[in-house]
Amino acid sequence: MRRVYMDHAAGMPIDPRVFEVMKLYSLKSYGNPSSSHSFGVSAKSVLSESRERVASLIGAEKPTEVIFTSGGTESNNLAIKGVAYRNKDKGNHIITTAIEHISIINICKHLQKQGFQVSRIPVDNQGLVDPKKLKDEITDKTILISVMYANGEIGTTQPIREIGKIAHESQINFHVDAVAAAGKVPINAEEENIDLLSISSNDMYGPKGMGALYIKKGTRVQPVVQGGGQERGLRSGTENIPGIVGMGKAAEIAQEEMEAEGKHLTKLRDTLIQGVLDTIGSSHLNGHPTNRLPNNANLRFSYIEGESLILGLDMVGVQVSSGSACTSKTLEPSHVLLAMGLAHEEAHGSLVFTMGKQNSEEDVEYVLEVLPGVVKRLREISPLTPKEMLR
Amino acid sequence: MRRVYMDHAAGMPIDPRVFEVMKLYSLKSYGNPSSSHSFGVSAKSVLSESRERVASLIGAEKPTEVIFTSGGTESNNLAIKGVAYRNKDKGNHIITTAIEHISIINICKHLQKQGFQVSRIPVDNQGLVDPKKLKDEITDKTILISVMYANGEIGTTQPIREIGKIAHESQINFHVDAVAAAGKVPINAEEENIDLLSISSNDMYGPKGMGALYIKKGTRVQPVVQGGGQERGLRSGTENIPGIVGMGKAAEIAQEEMEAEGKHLTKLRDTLIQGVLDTIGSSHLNGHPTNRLPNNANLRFSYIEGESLILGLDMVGVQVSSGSACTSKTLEPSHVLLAMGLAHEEAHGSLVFTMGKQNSEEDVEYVLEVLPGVVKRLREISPLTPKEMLR
Amino acid sequence: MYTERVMDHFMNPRNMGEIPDADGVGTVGNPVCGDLMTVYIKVKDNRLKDVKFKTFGCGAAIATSSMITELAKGKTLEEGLKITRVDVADNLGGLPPVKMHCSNLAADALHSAIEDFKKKELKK
Amino acid sequence: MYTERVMDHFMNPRNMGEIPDADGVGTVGNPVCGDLMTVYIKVKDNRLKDVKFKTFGCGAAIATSSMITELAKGKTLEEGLKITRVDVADNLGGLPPVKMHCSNLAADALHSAIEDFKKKELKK
Ligand SMILES: Cc1ncc(COP(=O)(O)O)c(C=O)c1O
Ligand SMILES: Cc1ncc(COP(=O)(O)O)c(C=O)c1O
Repeated sequence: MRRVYMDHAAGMPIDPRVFEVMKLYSLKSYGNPSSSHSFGVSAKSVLSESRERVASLIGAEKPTEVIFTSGGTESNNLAIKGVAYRNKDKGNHIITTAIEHISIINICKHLQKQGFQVSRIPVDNQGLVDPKKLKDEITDKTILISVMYANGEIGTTQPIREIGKIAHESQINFHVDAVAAAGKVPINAEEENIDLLSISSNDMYGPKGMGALYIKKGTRVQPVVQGGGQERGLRSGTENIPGIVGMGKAAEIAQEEMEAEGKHLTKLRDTLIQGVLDTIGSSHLNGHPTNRLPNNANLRFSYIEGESLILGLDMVGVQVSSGSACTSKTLEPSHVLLAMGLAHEEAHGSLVFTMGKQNSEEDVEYVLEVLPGVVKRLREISPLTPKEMLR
Repeated sequence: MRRVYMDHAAGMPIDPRVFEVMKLYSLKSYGNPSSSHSFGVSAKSVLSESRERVASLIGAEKPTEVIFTSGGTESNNLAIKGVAYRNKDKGNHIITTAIEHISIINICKHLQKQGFQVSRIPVDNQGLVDPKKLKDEITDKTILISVMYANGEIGTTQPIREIGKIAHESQINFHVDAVAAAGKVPINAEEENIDLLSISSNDMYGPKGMGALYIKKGTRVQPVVQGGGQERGLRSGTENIPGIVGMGKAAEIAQEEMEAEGKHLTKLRDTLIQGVLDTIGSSHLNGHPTNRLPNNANLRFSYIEGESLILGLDMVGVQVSSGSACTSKTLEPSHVLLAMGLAHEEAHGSLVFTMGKQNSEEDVEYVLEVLPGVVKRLREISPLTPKEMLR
Repeated sequence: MYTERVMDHFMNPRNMGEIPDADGVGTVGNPVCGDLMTVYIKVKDNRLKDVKFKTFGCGAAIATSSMITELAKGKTLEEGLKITRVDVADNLGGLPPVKMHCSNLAADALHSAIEDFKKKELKK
Repeated sequence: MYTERVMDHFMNPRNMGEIPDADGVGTVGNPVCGDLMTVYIKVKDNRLKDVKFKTFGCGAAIATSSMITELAKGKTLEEGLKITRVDVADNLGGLPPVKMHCSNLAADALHSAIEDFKKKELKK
């Protein structure tokens, strides 16, 4: 049976070139950058090389603006809680959106229990935030605006540059969760007026358990993890050198190959979307048709439920998702789809295809070959399917 | 030139057997345990296998008592802040010791700023905590006792079982920082009355950027990192499956080989210590002679300074440390040695040898061959060296 | 996540479909929650002569629906009412905990169909 | 961490030793802080005819001590007083920031030795 993995938002392979450099620093060059001897010196030097590579990918002015963390979630924690606690003398109001990743949602809920106020900007039916609405929420107590670069589930990318301008004019810290976007679309933190930017390594074919937070020079942030003072005191703990080197290499490759890969993926994505809409009745695209990640297709099939679709496809070798992997265990439909105005049953019937660089046109063809049958079978089982459709 | 790495407390190679299993989960089996499809299912199953292996190494009753983190520092943060914040309705007093790792020190300082009270138990001149002194500090506001299992710098191991009994009798949460001890000496969290136990993966030849916190069933802990609710809500963020599998494998190997390796290392350690004390005048052993980690020799050389010793040894191929790698950048002498009553200049003149399983008797011989010359040369340069000694 | 038996019933559901002239029909769940099941029964001599289902929902919802039809078929009404959620899960070799509560509605749907039949009988 | 020049001066310190009949001696630092340097000078015709050192301290402390003796030797006293910490660091190809402040005491020790010489001269 053919295997077609299209759940890259949930987990990605490490690029073999990345794994190769990690090998050296795992088995042979295992020094601690804080050590004074030659092993330490060489660890320190690859640490700063990797920092430069990540800085370059996201358009940071200085490599020291990049702080390595253990992943996207930790970066978001450091950004949101770090700014909130450190600037609470200035205000207690945070503006974010209705479609953020569960980590941002839960961090904000945690802060609300401690007296912070959180405004959540709604999105339109394609998942877009309206910068004007966001601007209207700003008060003299607002200390942070947090908007994701792209949503990994519906694929919609936001008008970050415009929002950055608004934040900049009001002198409010602007955080961008770019976990789903970094390495896939060009980002320039400096030009887009971003003060803090979260990224994750595995989302660009780097090792898991690694992330980074860009913190623009001058931004006041309090650490979330106290300890030995590594990463300029903002993230303590012995540096994960193999992970950092891997993330650096992944950033370098992403920067070099982004354009070509973006074209490749966009083509696959659009073939898949068009093919599904053409061949399967009562199917719909969720999210914005063009302002979307090159690798994301979020499709909705009326009358049937997402998890059974996932299982059905898995049985024929196709791996996809029904939304954020993190939230899938709660059985709740996606808060993102609901925020876009979808009914609960519509949200339940959505499938997320996230493609990767190993996917080919043949993969898309295969999906288009097997998907109609899986949908048809489940529609036959469903009591909601209109009789006419089954004939 | 021969290369003799004896700074394993700062950084260790990954065991090649560990690296091999990580390879599979990095390149081929890269699913997310939260995904419903077959890739997710297999990730979920190795996640729980690894949890069992770690639980077995530290004598946890149930695998679910093990929470994976990004390292020792994060485990310590989750343990100390997690217990403090979650139990502040019960009290605000924490008891710890004068020789804890810098992460515990800085976490406690952070809590002190927020109104927590911290008592730091002194140690004797061999680095031992007196359980009676600890007991005397307990008040009805005490919510946490935190004592390290072993100190990675001076090697001294503590009477954990006895302290556990005291904590248990007073129904106070007992946290043990076992980062330097796990995998080297047998630990049984259940029997030793430990409620929380921090361990780190690299300190037992597992991948860097991985750690775990044992949280005994029923212990109330608040998360430090909010997000998607992984690790029973206590540590959010996509699970680092290659790291977790690697740590599980490392725990398995450590458990199997601990006894043999302990014997091997103890022999090397004692040969090194005896050899140095016999051949180099005005040299001394820091820490306890027998209650000490099998791989640790902390030696003091009067009249000269540690960093120049490190450099001098590095030039002849030997890598060692002058104390905790984390603190070495501050140029402060080790707080641990000072707590044992050493004078500043004595603390400055100490060297830490931490051996690993790749070290051989020949390595020790080589160190004993080159060390006297390096010490002699630096003593010649030093204005503190008594004239008689140079003849 | 799912046992082989669950996957088997999901892939090859038994007794799937409607019974146009059913003697009792029971529907539980709600598409809003992601699970909706309808069980149709045909009764003869106090026995469940035929049992069929239609289900909108996750893999567990489909598999438990299929399983309940197998378990119920040929049983007396009283026996049918005694089939529990736990019986259904056990016969499938177990269900993930999160699914035990949310998607294991098939027994309820069967009970509801039997009650429906009884109500109709009373009215006759 | 250190430049090659630093390592060279650390491994092969120039002018290491005491001058038993020194014309001036300057000591800075404190073993408690981990760094102690003594610079000895021999003066003739207002020039630093000989400069030697002894140092307890880290690699940077030893290298900067060695460098100062090279820089100072043959200079006039006035020129010697003008040699700064930055000159020492520059001639070593730079020092890690943390070492710039703590272990770069050699210039101070030289200045102190020259002042010592001047004081003694006045007393004569
Ligand atoms: C937009 C976004 N932010 C944050 C995260 C969390 O990243 P991680 O789970 O790697 O910590 C994700 C994960 O998929 C994401 O899509
Ligand atoms: C006793 C002890 N605790 C905690 C730590 C911190 O571990 P990490 O730096 O891996 O986070 C160390 C590190 O060496 C240690 O020795």
